[in-house]
Amino acid sequence: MRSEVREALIAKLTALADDEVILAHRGSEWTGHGPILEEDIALANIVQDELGHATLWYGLRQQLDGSDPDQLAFFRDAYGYRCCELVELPKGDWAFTMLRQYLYDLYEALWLEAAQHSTYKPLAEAVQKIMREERFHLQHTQAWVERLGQGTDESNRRLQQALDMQWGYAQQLFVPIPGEELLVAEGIVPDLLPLRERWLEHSTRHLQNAGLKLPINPGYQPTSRAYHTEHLWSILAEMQSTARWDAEAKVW
Amino acid sequence: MRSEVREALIAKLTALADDEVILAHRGSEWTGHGPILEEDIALANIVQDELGHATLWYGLRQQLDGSDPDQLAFFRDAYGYRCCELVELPKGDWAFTMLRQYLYDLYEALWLEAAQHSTYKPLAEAVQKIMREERFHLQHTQAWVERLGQGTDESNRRLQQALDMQWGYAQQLFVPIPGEELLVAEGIVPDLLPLRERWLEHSTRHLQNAGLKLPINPGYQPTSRAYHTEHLWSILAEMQSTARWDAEAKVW
Amino acid sequence: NERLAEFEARIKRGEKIEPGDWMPEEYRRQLIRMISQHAHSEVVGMLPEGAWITRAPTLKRKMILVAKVQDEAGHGQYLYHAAETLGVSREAMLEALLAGKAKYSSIFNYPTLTWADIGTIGWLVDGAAIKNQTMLAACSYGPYSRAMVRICAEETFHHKQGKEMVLLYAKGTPKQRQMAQDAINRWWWPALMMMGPHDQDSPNTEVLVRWGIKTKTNDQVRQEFINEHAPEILEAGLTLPDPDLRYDEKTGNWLHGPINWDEFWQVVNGNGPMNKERLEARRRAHAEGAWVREALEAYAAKRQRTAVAV
Amino acid sequence: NERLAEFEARIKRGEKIEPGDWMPEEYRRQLIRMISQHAHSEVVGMLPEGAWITRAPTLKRKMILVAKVQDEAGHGQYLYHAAETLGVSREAMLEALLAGKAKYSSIFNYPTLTWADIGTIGWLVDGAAIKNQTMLAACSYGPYSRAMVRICAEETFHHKQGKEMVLLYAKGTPKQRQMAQDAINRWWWPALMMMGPHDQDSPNTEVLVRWGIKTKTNDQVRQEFINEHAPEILEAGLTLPDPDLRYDEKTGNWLHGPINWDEFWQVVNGNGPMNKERLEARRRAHAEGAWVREALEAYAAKRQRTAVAV
Repeated sequence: MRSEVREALIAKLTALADDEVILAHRGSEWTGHGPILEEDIALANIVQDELGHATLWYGLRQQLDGSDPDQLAFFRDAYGYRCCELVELPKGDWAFTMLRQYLYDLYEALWLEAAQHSTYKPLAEAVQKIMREERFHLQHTQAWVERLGQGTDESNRRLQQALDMQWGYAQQLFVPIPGEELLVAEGIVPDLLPLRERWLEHSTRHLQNAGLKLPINPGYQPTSRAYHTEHLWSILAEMQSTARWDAEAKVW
Repeated sequence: MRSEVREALIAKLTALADDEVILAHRGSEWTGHGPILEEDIALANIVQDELGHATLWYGLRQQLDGSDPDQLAFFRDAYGYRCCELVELPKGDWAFTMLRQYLYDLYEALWLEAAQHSTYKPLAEAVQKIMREERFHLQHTQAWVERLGQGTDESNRRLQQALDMQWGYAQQLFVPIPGEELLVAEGIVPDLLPLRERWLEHSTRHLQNAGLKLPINPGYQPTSRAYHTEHLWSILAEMQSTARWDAEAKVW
Repeated sequence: NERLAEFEARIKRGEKIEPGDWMPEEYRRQLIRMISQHAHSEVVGMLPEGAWITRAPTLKRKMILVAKVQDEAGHGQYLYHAAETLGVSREAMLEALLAGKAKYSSIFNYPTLTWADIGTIGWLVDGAAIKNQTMLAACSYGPYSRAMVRICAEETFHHKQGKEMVLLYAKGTPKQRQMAQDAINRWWWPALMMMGPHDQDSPNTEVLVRWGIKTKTNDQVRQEFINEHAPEILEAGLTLPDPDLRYDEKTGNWLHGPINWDEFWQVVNGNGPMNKERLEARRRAHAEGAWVREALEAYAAKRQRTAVAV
Repeated sequence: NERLAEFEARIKRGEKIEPGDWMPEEYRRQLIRMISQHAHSEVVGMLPEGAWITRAPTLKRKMILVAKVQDEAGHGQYLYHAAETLGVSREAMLEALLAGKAKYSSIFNYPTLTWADIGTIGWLVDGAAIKNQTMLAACSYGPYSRAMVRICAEETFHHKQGKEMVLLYAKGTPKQRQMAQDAINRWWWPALMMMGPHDQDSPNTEVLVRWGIKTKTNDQVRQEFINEHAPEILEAGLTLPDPDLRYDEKTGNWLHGPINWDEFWQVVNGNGPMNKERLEARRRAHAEGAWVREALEAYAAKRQRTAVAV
């Protein structure tokens, strides 16, 4: 692999993993506080899968540059993280959580579907492993969007409010990272542009069916993963507090 | 000063300072989110004074053992902190915040009044400096307790709920630290027992006048400052995140 | 009473009582009390551990902890189902919990102060729970017995993971060792109290044993727990906060010093460090989830109307 | 129009217009717009900085930051008072803000990502504000002019503190330098945009200058700001994110490259990084404070009744 391609792949894997780590963090803030016991279980499932995906992506990066996944997750600061801003937003209410999860899951499911044909074998294999999980997540969160959108006026209002807030942020999922065009050219990762069209089509239809108002003025649309929201610093302070408390520790 | 007395005094000053640092932290979480602009200003005043007091107490400790106040505040972990649990409880709503501040201010005002006769001159002088401030705080939070208690059913209910939660925790303010009896014997700090009686008398009268129900089953009453609530770890993770981000930094 | 005699005979023969079967009201009452308490314990028990998911020090530990807390939610589910077979609804049980009328295991009224508490809870608290649950797996009420078998299998896994963590930290860095020791110090006595009062102070035990709900007494279960855990902890190079603890050659038992029952009753009666916060957290979750549950109902009703119309 | 002529003559003579005096409706309208925007900016401006109080790295910095944010709240207060002298209530102004109808300075729609942002905001944002406010201190409306004099004195203090911080970090550890440079990179252009569009794109300027509300144009104020800050930043060993920036010997001005006005208008029109969050934060604070304000009113009403009864 040419070194520019390798660098770009490392960066892409990091971005994929970072998204999952931070989204899992937000999801795990619900543990024990969900609206129904069954949903504590379902969300815990999703969180575990996301952590599993992060481990896979970091693991693929490790094969390329030997970096340790836990070092990446627990000893990088906000300057180093490459998550998108959508996943950093505070957990909000249940509508906010389910909608974000839905918008993200739809993107991930489409991305994985396209990425299973990756010319980079380790990536294609990893995708095979997790595609089914992602389809389950999507089913679950898609159903929630419908239920809340068509439930009561209150639940519809909350979901619409969440959508108004998140729509612009969600567009960042389709902003390529610097050098991504190299990976696309080599068939290593799918082109985000056609995925975006499919995502827009699916999500718009589903959201409208659920009784939500679209199109939405997206407002702010983040364009670089080098920038973050005001929340990331505090997320990392909390998330990394145990690991950093005893940096001498070799194993945990 | 005998070394046991010196040790006890160091511990006492640390406890005094730690209370102020953590309470100031909780207070500062309101910045920009208060119910009225005027109260953002008033609470900012209180927070500044508390930070000032903390600096004074740590400063007195520094005279005794040379320890750096910022090291104590920003590089000690939950094992080392000696704040009481009351100040660690999450900020809650405005009733919770004002009530905690009132219960604490009343204790502090009484303590300072008694401590102005300390036989340890640096302490007596420090007390002189801050007594007036504390009287202002007390006036302010006392007035809020009355307004909320006598305001609407809703505000009374919230204040009562806060009281039910805090009453037991507040009792810890009057639990002497190990070795405190030595300091009392030497006239360095006031005996907490008679202060507690006055505090109970004042607070009970004022709270009842405000329309609150007392006595209250105190529930859990923390007895040792070596133990904390589940919140302290996260408070410190957040509070110390910048200082610890670059531990090489000599000045900030 | 013929039916009672037949009922007690069935239990004596080792038969399981099943939901449709006749049973004395007191048997039903005791079971509902125990199973719902047990279910509530699983649900409230999610809180102290759940709080550390966001702070777990590695990705693997984080995943393990999420899975563990998820298992607890699952246990809550089975147990509510088991209790429902006795004619009480989950809503009624939850209401009793939120109203502060139903109990849950007092152990969850202690705070989790550091990451090592997670390992320690797995080792000691789940360890104590397993002793109790293994005993209950033999209980005479079929649905409870089967729930216990399933739960025990998972708890055994948690117990192993917790033990592994604490042993790792016990031979880790000085800070890790300090963290582990501190956690053991704080959780040891509460773990011993989990089995409940001494036999002579446990008025329910006799009838529970007679009806095969319990097959061992509190003190028996407690002794089993100590015999297993005390030597392992000491062998790991950690100490236990009981100066009177000693091995008794004659009986082969590890004998403990006096338990602070005053603390136990304080916590049982609502005055433990976290009683208020735990209940408050459950109440908040319930209140904040109300609009979600309403939306679900409204949605289901609409779907039904549509289905009927079609 | 005789009154208008007399009004304009007064302004020409350098007299201040005071609340009771006659003034053209447009003068009143422009002032209300400007002063309320200014007041809202102070109030919204508390949020980006306030978020770092809990994370300040020393006790002293924490105190300084609390004091600074408190000053901003105070400025909001004076300014609402000044606007009220023109016949608009604070409630109406706040309502307009929360409804998304009133503007506030776009600079507060950028996030504060690290601690160095605090120093940088003090140096650049307050620096830019001071240039503007010093100009406004000479404005023809008495209450606004006096508020500006008072505010400027405090802002100057904040400006000095901010500069001191950034200079300290610029010669600090590598991480501190990185933090400072990153903050300068992010805040430089938004600070330049604070003075508003170029003169030719600023339709209000002409009338505002004629009526002595503004005494300088946007570009003039911007140039003053750059002339002061650019050399100081460069001298500190930091760079500026403007490859075209250069000193012009002839005019003695530091000339800047093209400003991204598209970004400016995006942010003004609600599409900046923090527009939604800022407004949401204000709305939440207002909504969550509603019961407090109701309690205050109820209490005051009760007291009044009691006073009357006595």
